[in-house]
Amino acid sequence: MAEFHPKTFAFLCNWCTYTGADLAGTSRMLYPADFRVIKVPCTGRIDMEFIIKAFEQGADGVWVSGCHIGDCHYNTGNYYAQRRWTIFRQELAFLGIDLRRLKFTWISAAEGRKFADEAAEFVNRITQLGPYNEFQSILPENREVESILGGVS
Amino acid sequence: MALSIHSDDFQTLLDSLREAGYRCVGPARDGTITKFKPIEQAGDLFLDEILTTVSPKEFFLAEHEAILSYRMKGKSDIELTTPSKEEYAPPTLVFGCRPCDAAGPDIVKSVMTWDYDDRFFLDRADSTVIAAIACVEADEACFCTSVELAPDSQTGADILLIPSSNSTGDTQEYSVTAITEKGRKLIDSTKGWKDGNPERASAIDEVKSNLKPSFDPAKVREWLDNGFDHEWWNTATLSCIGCGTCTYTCPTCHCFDIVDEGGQSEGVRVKNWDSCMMSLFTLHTSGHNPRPLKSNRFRQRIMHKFKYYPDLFERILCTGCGRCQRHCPVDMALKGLLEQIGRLAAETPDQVAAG
Amino acid sequence: MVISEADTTKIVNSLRVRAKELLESGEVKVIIGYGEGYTKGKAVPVFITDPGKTDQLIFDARCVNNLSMYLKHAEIKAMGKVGIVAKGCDARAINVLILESQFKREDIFILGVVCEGVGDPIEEQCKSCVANTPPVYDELFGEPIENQGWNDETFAKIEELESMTQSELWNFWVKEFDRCIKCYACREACPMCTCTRCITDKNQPQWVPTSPHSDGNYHWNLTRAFHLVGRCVGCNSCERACPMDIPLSLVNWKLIKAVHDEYEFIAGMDAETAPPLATYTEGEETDFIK
Amino acid sequence: MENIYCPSLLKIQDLTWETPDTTSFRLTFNDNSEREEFFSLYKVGQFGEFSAFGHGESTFCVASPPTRKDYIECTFRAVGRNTKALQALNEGDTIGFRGPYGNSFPIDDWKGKNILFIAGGIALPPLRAVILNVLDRRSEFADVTIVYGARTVSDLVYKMELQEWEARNDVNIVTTVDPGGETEDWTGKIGFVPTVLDEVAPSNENTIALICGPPIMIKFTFPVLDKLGFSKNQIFTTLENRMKCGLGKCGRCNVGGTYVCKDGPVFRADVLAELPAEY
Repeated sequence: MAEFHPKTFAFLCNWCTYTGADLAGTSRMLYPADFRVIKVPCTGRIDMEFIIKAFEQGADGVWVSGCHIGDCHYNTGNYYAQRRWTIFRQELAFLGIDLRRLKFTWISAAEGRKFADEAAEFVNRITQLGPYNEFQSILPENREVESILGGVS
Repeated sequence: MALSIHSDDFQTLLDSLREAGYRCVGPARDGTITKFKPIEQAGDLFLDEILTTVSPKEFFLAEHEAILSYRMKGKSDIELTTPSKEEYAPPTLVFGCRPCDAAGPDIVKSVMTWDYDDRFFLDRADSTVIAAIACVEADEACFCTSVELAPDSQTGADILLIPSSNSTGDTQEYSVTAITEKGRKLIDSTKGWKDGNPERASAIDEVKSNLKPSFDPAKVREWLDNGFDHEWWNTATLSCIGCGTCTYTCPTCHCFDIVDEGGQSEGVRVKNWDSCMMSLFTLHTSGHNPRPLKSNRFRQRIMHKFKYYPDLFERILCTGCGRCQRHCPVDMALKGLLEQIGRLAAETPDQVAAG
Repeated sequence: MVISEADTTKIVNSLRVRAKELLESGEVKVIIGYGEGYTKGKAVPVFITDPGKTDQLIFDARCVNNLSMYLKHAEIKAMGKVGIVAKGCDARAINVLILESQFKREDIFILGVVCEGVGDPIEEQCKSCVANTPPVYDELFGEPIENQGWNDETFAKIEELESMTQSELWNFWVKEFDRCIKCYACREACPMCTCTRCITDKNQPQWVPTSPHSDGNYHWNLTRAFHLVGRCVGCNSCERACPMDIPLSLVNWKLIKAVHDEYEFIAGMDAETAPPLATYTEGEETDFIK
Repeated sequence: MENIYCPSLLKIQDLTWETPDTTSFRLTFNDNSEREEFFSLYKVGQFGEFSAFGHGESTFCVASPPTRKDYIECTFRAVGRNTKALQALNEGDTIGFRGPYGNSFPIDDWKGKNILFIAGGIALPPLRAVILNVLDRRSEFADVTIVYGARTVSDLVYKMELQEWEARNDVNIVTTVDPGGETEDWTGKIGFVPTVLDEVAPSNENTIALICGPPIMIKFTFPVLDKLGFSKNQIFTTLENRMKCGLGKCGRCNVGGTYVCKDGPVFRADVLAELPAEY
């Protein structure tokens, strides 16, 4: 059987984690690359719809990461994000979503090492969990879901 | 030859239906509601309610169905596939609906064959047999007798079961009438039916005589002819909250939406139920809305049912089932509103005559 | 303290008198209250503009609807200043709507009524009422009574669900949501659903699939509840309106409790305190963000 | 049984940017028998449902006349999800098309008459099919006058054809832009369509007027036509309402009891005046 490579999305804030990922890259750190990065201006911009849409597109896991509290480029964006995710996670759990498939981190632009480590942890975790069959079982058959990467306006 | 069936023989009927290649759908519990679901065991049939929460409309006009699928290899090479009749219209017996529900598809058929034939509706109608059970009970939302139907009307049914006076506790005997050739064929190819002509339950006639017509659809239509701009619409519809419950639970509401679901390489075009009660229904892309207010939309619903449709097809687009009232979050009773229109029509005879 | 029948009659009588005065003086153009329904035993929203017709007003346990949802309707706004009969939950909803600038406090006259709970038998959420006496009113009808406060019973079903495994919960909700027919009665009945264009009606991109299939239903119900975080007053209007009897209140109350546990916030108690997802305090920590 | 919702496949043979957000397609049928069937039915003024698969369908009038049987053309502004998706396509790509639907302009009844076209902005395409049809059968009609205006010069569609028409001596064409919308080299008129129409003052004698434009233009043009002595039964227009099926089934385009998809989209003004204002 072919090795399972999970389909995952990483929503990374432009100012910290994305730059942290750059640092990990330029420092030649090795980490598994089984995730599609979507750069967002701020974690505060991440609507809960993004996460559901990711699962709707067959994602096996979603990772959200931004600036450490207090370091937000826009001063307060991640404070709002933190509150939103606090409640949203509880709703997801209550509605039967597997929270192990959702990962939240704060990674600064200087934390290339942390980025590589967390990426490895994330990919390994999702690989071990396998495909998210439970969620995918409610998706309509024979249709590819509208791409999240195009058409956003 | 007179026919009958006993509820003790429903299982025999169900088993023989399966053998004859039919699926049977009948009223069953789903959580706290009742709806038409595939029935394997006679015990799952739930025939005690006056009316199920939703009508069996979905077996004619699917709540959600693919009408087309596409596959694209690049942007120029596209393959379109229409679902096959076998997929979406398996031979089906709709068992145990009320005469008002049986009439629904029969009425809707007029628009579905209007110049263009909607194969999804017609194929289903073709492969579906309706066995209705006459009503021994009615509630205050019922008004079939006001719209040219009755608790024991045969309109739209292929087979009519009339409860007999011969019932003990949970069991019930019915006299059976095959109304159409299709119904006759189903009876001939399945088991559980018996000879006999049990006496009709008197409750049916009691219901019938108690359920006096409460408005005259002809008078209503006359008033609607000139009543488009009447201020009554504004006041009467203030309490409407603008949801689509009335239309979605209605056995004759047939308006639909067409949307594409899919991506760059494959997907489907689907037909979903839609509702004239929602503002998005008529909203232009420019932002202009021909029916911006809920009074406009409510008027459209009543006009469509009691004027436009009768004008086009000589059929009232309503079976008097009363679901729109039972499920309305604010008790907007269609029956009551039509009674009001009936009174308005009586108040303004001159105006109507003058046109 | 229980409101006696005599007191109820007194409340209704004084409501009628006051409503009449308000209309006669022209202070309000319309009174939104409850009247007898077409269906026997049901109370329905009534809209009274004629001072001679305020005798239509009733108030008792049948008056279940949250009338504040009408305040967002264009037809009502066009009528001028509105007098509205408001139970505690209606008044809380009004507070949220004012806080969110849907209308101004001075645009409405609130005829607050003391309410012991609605429905027969009494609806579950009423057993946990935090506003038996409305938190905002221009005039109060009935003697203020002590608020019930949260009752363990209201949360019993939620706790029962929370004791289930993740997969059991998933199966439970998928099955419940599968009945959804996308009639959006939940949305329209909700005083808090104020968007002029709902996210499910936006198609560039199509965030919420409009089809009533498992995915579309799950997504819609998840989104609906989340958009009410810190705003839902728990009036049960959505669940009551649902023709398919989906237990929407379970999700709402789960989130009401979550918001309270995390931020000690209850929606609609005043029209000033920002809802928790629209604000933050420094120094907050979470254990799930590493 | 045929699937009435299943479109024909058409290839984009030619793509023209009319304005920064408006595009014209020239489309050819992949299947010749479908082309033949289309042209056996098609009359000028009818519409169709155009789709980018995965995005939906949009209703546009066919902008080419039945006298040109190798292709059909359409012109649309990218506003919604489907029109944006259509506009993102290129020459050689394939789209879906259902039609022709609805009624048509009774141009055979207009032989020997003067024809006056009045259009505003993106509303020229529905009339363009008639203009081309009339020009293709030029000898059958008397004077042809076109009054066409847009907000700005760049909002004018069919710029090449406007020049062609201007060059003809058997067409009287007046183009105008709203005040402020002109460019330095603009040689047409400056002013709103109703005002310009008043200046041009075409005769009502033996004339049929076709008018299509934004509601505000229509509203102010009718009094001018009235002043010029046009009666309502000399004036035709074409309506658009939101549609899904185009076939009289989905239940949303009706204006009163009149279905735009079947009884329309073409309406004579006196008939339109009888309809409730639901469009």
